[in-house]
Parts: sequence; structure tokens; C-alpha cells
Amino acid sequence: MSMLLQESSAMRERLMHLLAGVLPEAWVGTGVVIGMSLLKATAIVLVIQIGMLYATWLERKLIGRMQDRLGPNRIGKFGLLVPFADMIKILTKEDITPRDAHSWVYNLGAILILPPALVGFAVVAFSSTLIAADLSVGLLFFFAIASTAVIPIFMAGWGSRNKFALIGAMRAVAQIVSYEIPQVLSLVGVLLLAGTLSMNQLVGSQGPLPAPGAEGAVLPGVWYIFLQPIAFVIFLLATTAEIERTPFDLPEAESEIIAGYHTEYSGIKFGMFYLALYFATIAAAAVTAMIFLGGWQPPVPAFLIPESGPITDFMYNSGWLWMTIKTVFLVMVFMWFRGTLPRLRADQMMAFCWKILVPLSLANLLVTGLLANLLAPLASPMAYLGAFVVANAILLGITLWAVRRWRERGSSGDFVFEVQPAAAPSGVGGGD
Amino acid sequence: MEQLAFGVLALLTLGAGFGVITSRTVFVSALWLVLSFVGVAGIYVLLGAHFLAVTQVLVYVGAISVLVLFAIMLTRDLMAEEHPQNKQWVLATIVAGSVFGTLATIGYTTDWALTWPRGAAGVASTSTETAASSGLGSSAVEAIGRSLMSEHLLAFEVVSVVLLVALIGAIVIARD
Amino acid sequence: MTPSIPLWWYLILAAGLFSLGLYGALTRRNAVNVLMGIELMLNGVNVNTVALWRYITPTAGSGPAGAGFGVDGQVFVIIVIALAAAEAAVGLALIISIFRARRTVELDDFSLMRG
Amino acid sequence: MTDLALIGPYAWLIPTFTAVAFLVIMAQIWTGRGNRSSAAIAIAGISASAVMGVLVFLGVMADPEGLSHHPEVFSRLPWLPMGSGSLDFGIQIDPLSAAVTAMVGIVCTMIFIYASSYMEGELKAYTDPKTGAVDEALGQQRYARFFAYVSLFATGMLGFVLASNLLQALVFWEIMGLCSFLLIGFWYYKPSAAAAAKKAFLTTRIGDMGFFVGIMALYWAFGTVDYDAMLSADGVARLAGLGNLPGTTIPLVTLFALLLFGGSVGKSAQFPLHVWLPDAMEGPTPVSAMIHAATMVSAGVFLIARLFPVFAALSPVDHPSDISGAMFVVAAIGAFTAVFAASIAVAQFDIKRVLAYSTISQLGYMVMALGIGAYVAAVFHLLTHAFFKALLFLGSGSVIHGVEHGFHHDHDHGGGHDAHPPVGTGASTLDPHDPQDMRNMGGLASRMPLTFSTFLAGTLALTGVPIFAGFWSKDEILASAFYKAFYEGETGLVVVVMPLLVWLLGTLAAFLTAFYMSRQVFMVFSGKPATAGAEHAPESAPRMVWPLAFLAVFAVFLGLVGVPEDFSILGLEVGRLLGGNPFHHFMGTLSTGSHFAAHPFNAVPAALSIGAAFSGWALGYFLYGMEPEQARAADPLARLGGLWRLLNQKYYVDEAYDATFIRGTVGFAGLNSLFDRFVVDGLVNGVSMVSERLARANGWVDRVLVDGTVNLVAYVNNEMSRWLKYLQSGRVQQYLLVVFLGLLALLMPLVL
Repeated sequence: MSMLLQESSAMRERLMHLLAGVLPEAWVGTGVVIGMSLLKATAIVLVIQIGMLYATWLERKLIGRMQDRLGPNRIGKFGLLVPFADMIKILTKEDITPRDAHSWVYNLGAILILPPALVGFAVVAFSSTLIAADLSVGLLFFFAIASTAVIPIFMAGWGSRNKFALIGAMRAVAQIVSYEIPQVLSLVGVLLLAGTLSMNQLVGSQGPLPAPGAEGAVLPGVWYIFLQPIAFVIFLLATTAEIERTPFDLPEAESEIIAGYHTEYSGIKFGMFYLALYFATIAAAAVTAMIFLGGWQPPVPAFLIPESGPITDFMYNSGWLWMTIKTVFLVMVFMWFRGTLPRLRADQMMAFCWKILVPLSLANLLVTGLLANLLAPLASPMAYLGAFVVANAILLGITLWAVRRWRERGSSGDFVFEVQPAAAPSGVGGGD
Repeated sequence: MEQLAFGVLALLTLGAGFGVITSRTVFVSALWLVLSFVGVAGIYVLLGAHFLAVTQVLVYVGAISVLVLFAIMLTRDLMAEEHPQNKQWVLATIVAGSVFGTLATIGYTTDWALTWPRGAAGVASTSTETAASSGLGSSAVEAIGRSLMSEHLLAFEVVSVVLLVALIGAIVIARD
Repeated sequence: MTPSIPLWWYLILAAGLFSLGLYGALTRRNAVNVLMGIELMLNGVNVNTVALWRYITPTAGSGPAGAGFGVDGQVFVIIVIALAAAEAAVGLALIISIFRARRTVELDDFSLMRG
Repeated sequence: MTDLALIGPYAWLIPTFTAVAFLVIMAQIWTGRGNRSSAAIAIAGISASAVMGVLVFLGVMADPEGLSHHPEVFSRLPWLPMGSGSLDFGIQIDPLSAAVTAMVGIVCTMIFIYASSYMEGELKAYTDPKTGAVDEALGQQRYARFFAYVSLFATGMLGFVLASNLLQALVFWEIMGLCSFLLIGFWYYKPSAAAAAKKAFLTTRIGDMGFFVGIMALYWAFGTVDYDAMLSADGVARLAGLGNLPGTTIPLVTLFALLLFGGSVGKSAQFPLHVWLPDAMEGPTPVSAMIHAATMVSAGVFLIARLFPVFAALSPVDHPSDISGAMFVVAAIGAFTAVFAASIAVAQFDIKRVLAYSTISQLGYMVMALGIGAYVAAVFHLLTHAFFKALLFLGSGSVIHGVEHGFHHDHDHGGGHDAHPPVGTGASTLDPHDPQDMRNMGGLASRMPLTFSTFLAGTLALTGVPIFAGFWSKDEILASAFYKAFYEGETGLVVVVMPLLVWLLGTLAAFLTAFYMSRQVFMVFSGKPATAGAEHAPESAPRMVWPLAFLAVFAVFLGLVGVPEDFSILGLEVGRLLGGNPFHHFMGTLSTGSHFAAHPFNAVPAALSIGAAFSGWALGYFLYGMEPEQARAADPLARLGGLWRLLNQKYYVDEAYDATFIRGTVGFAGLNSLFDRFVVDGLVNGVSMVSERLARANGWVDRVLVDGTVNLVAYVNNEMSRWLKYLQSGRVQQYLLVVFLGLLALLMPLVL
């Protein structure tokens, strides 16, 4: 795939010749553009597709281990072929459309659930050169696309004409819309420091290697997870909610509402939702990696990278490797969540968003803005690092103290996650 | 190429708009609305206002449509189909039609003082290089930000206050 | 990008959106639908603004020099969008509370003020 | 000598200290815990102010001429931004303000200390004189309130003295007016006290009106009321250049000066408006002391002194003391008041009343001194008089205190001492229990030795016996009058006759002063006690006596700072010690830069005034000192008959005012009411009758024509609305439709 994108110029030549035979002159340019986009898209989708398949496998393995099971291990070595078996199974299932469902909306919902999850990848930089569209509004673009995910969910929930589906859709939408706020707010701090919305520049601003087109090394030159730990935590949690993974998978809370908005779907339509879930997971992991873990930047400080030589070349060309490692790691973190954390109650979920994450992210934004202004004169990564770590520590301390106070006063116990056998469906006591 | 894109987008937008006002089910017309929003976003891209396009998607598709859908969910018995139009639809057709006619005629017959494509000073070449340093294309974010914070600061502040008021007002109104 | 599209295309598109929205606002019984119509009208206006900015005053708001493209049109549209969001929020809140009170959102039923 | 640059910036603290004290005490009262501590707070405040004041004074000593010429204004802060410039709130410091500030500070401190003991009667549970209801706490509250008031009073005076422009001055001036009202009426449950308070307030208000109008006129004509703009040389020149009042030959500046003078006439009780001051005796004695010595009345004189350049605007700069028209009036009023009041004092029996009239006459002295341009002498007398008059008042208070205790000790009839003091009328009819009537005293010299000695010192000072303070200041006034009359070359009625008049009247007043003061001393202290009250009068508490002693020192020695240089031995000695005539050197320059030449010492006026003083004492001794008992029993002057009654009744001025103004007003009102009843009512009735007739006619028209029309209109409306109501369907969308129809109507012309 890297070949594909890197040699895209050659590809364009070939494509132009090829089209020149078929199309009238006027349309060749158009054709080439469209063709190239198609090719890129295909490439990405292929990679993601495979990634997704093995993400399912990985998840089963991991969860299995966490629960003292082996996980899939029959088909193929280590059950490596299980995903394909699943695919075949899903494809061969009967495709049902309930009689009373609003067939158009019902089917469209299943189809449209994919694009939001997929299009996001357009701005994901697998390496400094390996990015489909390095929009200067890349980050914004990603979240704009992600925010459209609610429409197909609504369609699914409403179209299948099923109370549980509808409730699931409502829950999902409420949750997504709510958690978008802390998600984006927690990023503003990072953007403040990076001063760009372009993914490549963002990544370039936090590592030893400059982004293409960026002159010199850009401050702060540190992974933002170190500068903005609290923002990272907020973002991670909010993202987990956005992609409806445990502990925020209320929309599919099987013990309450069967399977949420895709209750009525079966066969490949259900597979669509399944795909979308994993695409979203991978996309989220990739974006998180790019924003906070320095994307394609090698995990080595600048002074270890010589001026030139094989190491340098390797560093410059191995972006995709680091990116993949980080992404996979984050995916595993999501799975780890799922393996360990119990599902929240609806009210807890909301309260957690509005009463903790939003205020905290606002406070973090305030602190970051102040520091960024104060530290502007002394432009050394270390100074940044120290100041921000201290500030975040203080902020965290204050937050924890406040939460404890609230718990003691019991004034807003609704976001205190004590065991509530009646309400906590997973039956497992909550840990905060 | 661009005509093609415009054609498609225009068709999309207007068709979706038509769907909004004709479909018998509120929910479906809401979906049409979303579609036409997306079309408008595309038009923005054509016009070189990428940031606007993104904003359009973020706000209209991501937020306003969701509001609408929620309102529908909370106020309708769901799949109900009703006769969408009220009694004055004939008159309304005439009025809307003539409004369209008027606007269209004005838009078509007026001899606009075009500075583009002929190009005003410094705008003549709108290749990506110049665009990068200007308010055009996807690189307008910074320019827009500065403009909002400098010359349009007042409007910015006022809108912020309006938003806050709307927020509180909506909560107060909708709370039972 | 070379301007292969004449301005009036955009203007007519905007006019169409506006009129469609107007028709919706005028005829639909359901308050939510009326709101949608209004949103459509707003979008029409926005398209108009952006088009006119792009074609007639592209340099407006590009700083003192006036070189390069300005952003005034976009800024105006952004402000309009923000206001539209506010309007939608309040409007829908109103609809919901009315629905609570009257169990209906048919505008024809809201005629307490009839003479 | 402190450095003004150091102390000046903090001069604003001087009035602030007392103001803070006032606020604190008020807070105490509001929270209901006013008590003895209030007095402590007040004393702390005023003594702090006093210390600051003295420091400032010392600071000024460094360069008096310079400061007089260019007064320093500290801590300016824009206060009323108006038109061109802004009216600044500032603290003006020059020899005049510094000296007066120091004086006020010291005297007030003494008075406060004295009062803290004198007012203790209030601390007792307060019994409402009407209902007889007893309130334990209220007494303490009233005690506290008293000190709050006096603190505010002191604030007013200090702020007024230090003000840097007329408007600021007016503010504090009015604060003083308010406080005098509150304090004179402190025993408001006594009808006489309430009446006196009102009288004082209204009478001074008349003067203040003039003052206020004067300020506004000045601002209108001059554009600013800032002292340093107004009183500087060119400022005065501009004032003089303002020309005449349109259509008359009166220079505007003279008019302004006289308007402003109205203020001081009211405040320092000059002739037409003097009536309030004697009645102000109704207040507690410390208040009388404050009003008479330190604050209120001095304020009036201080105002003239401060604005002296305006009064002297029309006289040449090198001769600021030449008499302009305004000054002529001032001098005339002052001189008249001096003799007038002194003559009244001769025939009074109320110990405080005598002092009150003496105050008026002394103020007359100062005013007339200013009137003839004896600026330095006037200020000098203002300062000395403040000290010994305060001393005298406090002394009389101590006497009253003692006599009253004597009465109580004799037979305990209830009531606190000053809590319900019998009204000291001083009328010829004798109330045997009036502790203020001198005829009930006598023989107190042996019983209240300290009070006696200090009081005597004060009297000697007042009567201008050589060496004592009063002598020097009073003599300087007479001397400069004499000098003007005979030595300065000018001729003409105003310039020669006025000083001559002033000199003669002044001497006469000096004689009268000596006479009535000796009369008082003999009646009060000599011989055998006339009543049980005097019989058992004890010496007052130390906290009342020591202030007397302190003030007595000043009364004796303060004069020495103003000894003429070429006065025989003493002058030379003092001159050698203090360098020339130090006070003259200190005060002798005006803000216009013009300097007053110290007149060479002349034996004639000095001899005459000494003679007057001694003859006054001699006459007093002859009439009252020989056998005081029968003098107390039947005043020897009563043989004068009509004249005696005239004096005793204060020339019937009050009665005259009553007859003219008050009766006049009432009578006029009565006239009006008559006019009302007959003419106006008659008219009204006639009109009403006519209109009734008309109304009958109208009625018919109404019923037939008007109603018909109205009903028709109503009917038409009704019918129309029956159809039109369908337009208002209450359907929003319909309205919207109409709106867009209208829009189309507007747009269509554009296309078609």
C-alpha cells in the first residue's frame, strides 16, 4: 500500500494513458482525479479491512486471556483464520427486512453507517508522506465526519420500527452528542500549543522529525500526552464513548435493550454495524496516536538521531511502523477497557460527561491558555514540559478533591459509581 | 469538471430540499434536510470555502439535524404519516414560486460587478500557493480566526452571548 | 481553480433553496417541519452570501493590503450559522414544551390568537 | 521644623482622622454599643488631626512668604469634571490654613477631653421627659452620638480650612451647618433647644444663600472657583477687570465679594444675622465652646481672610490694605457689630450669654479689621481669641457644672445636671435655681480655685490687659486703624474716615469689653455665695480642669508671637528671640504676592486701648467689685432705666424680627386668605354658575348630536370588524404568507 501511495505520480501517468483511450479529451483530467481518489480509497479500505478483521481476532484473544480463557485457537494457527470464518458466516446469513420497517431508511441506515467511520481515515497520516488528504483543517474534518455518525444510527433505530432499537438510537445519539463536547474541548488545548489543524503538521510539531513543508523543528517537540496528560485522559474516555465501546456501550446494552439500534439487523447488514464499530475503533486509535502519541514520529529524542546515515534514513522512512505500533497499542487499550470495566448506567454516563469531563476540560483549556501565553518567551521543550506537568498535576489534584467532596456531600451522587445492584446491569460493582 | 460537480451538488441540494417539503413523514423529511445540508457543504467546497464546508457539516449535520431528530422523537407518534400540507398550500405555491422567479430573475439579469474571474488586484491567480497565504481554500482557518478576533470581534462576542442565552433559554423552556 | 461556473448559477441555486424553504415554512402543518423550512431558507441565504463574496468582493477582509483572498463572506456565514444553531435550539425547545402542554405540534392548532 | 514635602502629601489625613472617628462611632451606635469608648475614639481622632496640623504648621514655617504667594495644593484629585477644566478636590496649605488648622486641632482636642467628662451626665439611663419612660441603653447611645457629631463638626471645620476651592469649602461649610444644628438641638426634648437649633440653622442659611449665589456668580463670571486660579495676582487682576454690573456703577467683583461676605455674616453672626448665636447657648457647653471659639464662627472670618484678595481686588496691589467698596461695607458692619454686641453683653445675666455677645463683638473686631485691610491683625486676633474664648467658655461650663452640683448637693431634686438644664434666660426676672444666672453665683473664687484662675487669665486676655494674648492682637488692630487714619497719605471719606471710625469704635468696644468681663468676674467669683448652689459648688473633675490650664497657657503667652518689633524692651527681646515680629513675618504675605508692611509701633492707640481696658476694669470694680452681694441682688446699671431695658432685651432685635418678618409673613398670609375667600372664591362660584348654564345647553347637544355620531361610528366599526376579524386567524404561517406577499409587492417592480 505504501508503494501505491508513494508512486502515485507514476500511477497517475499510467491512468491518464489508460483513460485517454476511453474518454473524450475534456474528461480525462476529471477521470484521472476521480480514478486516483478511487485508488487511494481502495488502498486505505483494504488495509483497514484487514486491520479490522484481525482487530476482532485480537480482541477475542485479549479478552479471552483477561478472562482466563484461550480465546479462538482452532481455525488456523492461533485461530488466525477465525475472522474469515466469521465473514463467511455473516455473508451467508439470511438478509431480513422487517415487514413494518421503513424499508428505505432501514437499509440506508445499514449502508450509511460505514462512511463516517471510513472517511475519517482520509486525514490519517500513516507516515509523513502516507496521507490521503493532508487538509489544513484535517482535525476538524475528522470530527465533522465523526459527528455525522449519528444520522445513520438514528435511521437504523427509527427505521427498524422497534422500541429497543429506537431507545438504543436515542441513547447512542445522546451519548455521542454529549461526549463530542469534552472530546473537542480537550483537543483545543493541544491545538493551542500546536497552532495547526493539519494532521501532518500536528504530528510534526511533537517529534524530532519535521513535517513535510514545515520549516525546522516546531515547538513543543514533545508528545502532547506529556504536555496535556489530563486532556489525553479526557480525550480517551470521550472517544471511547464516541465509538460506543465499553464502558460506554449502553446503546448496545444487551441486558437492557437487546442490541440497541441494530437489534433488527441480521446478516451482512449487521456486519456493517460490526465493521463500523471496528473501523471507528481503529480510526479513533489512529487519531489519538497522532494527536497525543506523536503519530509517525519515532520514539527517540532528537539528539539520538544523527545528521545522516542509515539510522537517519530509517527514522525518516519508518513512520508507518511507529504509527502502526502506536495505533495497535491504543486499540488494545480500548479492548483492555472492555475487558475490565463494567457498563455505566445511563444517568451515570451523562453525569460523568457533563459534571466531570466538560468542566475539567474547560479548566484544562484555561490553564493551557495561560501557560502557553506565559511560557511563550522561554521556548524550550523542557520548560514547557515541567510547567505543564506541574499544572496538570495540580489540576488533577483539585479535581479529585472536588469529586471526593461531592461524594461526601452526596449532593450529586449520580456520578458517583457505587454499586447499585438494582440498576447496574452487568451486576458488577462499579469502581471509580 | 466543475460544472459537473456543481450540477450534481445542485441537483442533490435542491432535490433533497424538495424531499424536505414533500415527504409525508417528518422523520424522512428530516433525513432529506440532512442530505441537502451536505449538498450545501459541497457547494461551499466548490466556492473555495473549505472551512465553511467543514463547519456546515459539523454544525448542521452534526448538531442541528440531531436536534431536529430529537424533537421529532420527543413530539411525534413515530411512523405516523399525515397530510403534510395545510389549506393554504396553493397560495403558498404561488408566493414561493414568484419569490423564486423574482430572485432568479434578479440574480440572472443583474450585471454583477464581477472581480472574479476577471480577478481583482492580487486575486488574479488563485493557485494553491497564493491561496495558502490567503482566506481561500482550506487554509482560511487562520485568516478567519484572526478576522473573528480582530475586526469582527464585536459580532463574535454578541453571537457568543446570543448562543449562551439560547442555551440557557432552551434548557429553561424545555425543562418540565 | 478556474471559474468555469457563472455566478448566477449559484444565485439561482440559492433562490431555489430559499423558495423551497419558504414553501415548507408556509405549508407544513408540523412545527418541526416549519423549522426545517426555515433552516433551508437560511442555507439559501448562506450560499448566496458565499457566492457573492467569492465573485464580487473576494478581497474583503483580507487585511489592509487587500492582497489575496479575504474572509469576510465566510465570517458572516459562520455568524449566521451560529445564530441558526441558537434559533434551532430555542425553537425546538419551544416546540417540545408546547407539545407537553397541548399534546400536538400542528401549527394549525396553535390559533389561540384567532380574532 | 519638619519638611513640608514630607508631611504635605499626608495632609489629607487631617480631616480624615476625625471623619473616620465619626464613622466608627456611628458604626458603634448602629450596632448599639456606643459608650465611653466613643469619647476615647473621638479624642484619638481629633488629637491625631491636631498632631498632623501642628506638623504641617511647622512645615510651613520653613518658607511662609513663598507659601503664601504660591500655596501648595496636595493630593489633588479630579472631583467634578466640568466643561473646560475639572474641579479638583485638594488640600491647600499656606500659612493661613496651616495656622488655623493647628489652632482648630489644639483647641478642639482640649474641648473634646473636657467634654468627655462634661457629658458624663448623659451616660445615665435616659428618661424621656415627656413619657417618663426610662431607657438604660439610650443614654450611652446619646453620649456616643454627641462625640460622633462633634467629630463630624471638627471634620467640617478642618476640611473647610484646608479646602482648595470654594465649592469644596462650601461642602464642608454646610457640614458644619448641619452639625451646629444637630448639636445646638442636642437636647431636642427641650423646646428652647429645638427652637434654638432651628433658629441657628435658618439664620445661617440666609447667609449661606448669599455665599452659594456668590460662588455660582463667580463661576459664571470667572470660569473657576479654584483658590490658586482665583487668588493669584493675575486672577485677581482678571476679577478686577470684570467690569461693572450691567446698568450700574457697581463693580462685579465688589458684588461677588459682598455675596460671599453674606456667608460669613451668617456664620460668624455679624449684625443682621447675629441673633442665632446667643440662643446657641442651648447646646451643651462644649458645643458652645466649639462654635464660638474653634469652628463655626471662626469659619466666617476665615472665609473673608481667605478671600481677602477678592475683597481687596480693586485696591492697588502694592497697597492691598487700601479700602475698596466691599471692604468698606465689611468694616462698617464689623465695627457696628463690635460695639453693638458689646453693649448688649453689658446687661446680660446669663453667664454664657455674656460670653456669646462678647464673641459676637470680638468677631466684629476681626471683621472690621479685615474691612480696613488689617489682614494680619485680624488673623492674629482670630487665633488668640479662639484660645481664650474657648478657655472662657469651658471655664463658664465648669462654673455652671459646679453650681449645679451645688444645688443638687444642697437638696437633691431629680434630673441630671445638663440633662435637663433650666433655661438660662438671663432675663431680669431671677430664677433662684438657674445655674447659669450670674446672680445665683458669687464667691466661687475660693471654691473653684483652678477654674477661677484660668477663667481670670482668659478674661485678662480678652479684655486686652497688657502682656496677655488679647492685648497684642486687639492692639494691633487698633494700631493699624489709627495708622491708616492719620499716617497713610490718602484722603477721602472711605480711606480716612473709616479707619478713624473703626479706631474709635474699637476703643469704645475695648472699654465695654473690659467692663462687662470684669462685671462677670466679680459677679461670679467675688464676695459671698448668693445661693446654696454657689455655696456648695465643688471644683470640677481634673479632666475638665486640665484643658482649662492648658488653654490658659496659650491665653497668656500666645500674644508674644505678635509683639511689634519696635515695642519697647519686650518687643526688642521677643524680636531678638523670635526674629522680628514673627507672626507678621509669618502671615504678612498675600497669595497675590503683595506684602503688608508692619506699621511702626505707635504709642497713642496702645496707650488709649490700655487706658480703655483699665478704665473698664476700674468701672467694673467700682460698680460690682466693691460689694458684689448687692450688685448681684440689684444690678447697679438698672438705674439707667430705659437704656438698661433696651440693652437687657438686646435692642429688641428678636422682637423686631418677630414683629417684622414673622408677623409680617403671618399677616400677609391672612391677607391672602381673605383675598382667597372673597375675591377668588367669588370668581370661582360665578364661573361655576355660568358654566352650569352652559352645561345644560351642551347636554342637549351631547345627547342628540354627539352621542348619535359616536354610536354611528361604533356601529360602523362593529360591522366592519365582523368581517375583518377573519384576517386575524392566529395562524403564524398565514401571517408569514402575507409578509412575503408584501415582500413580493416590493420586489416585483425591480424585475418587471
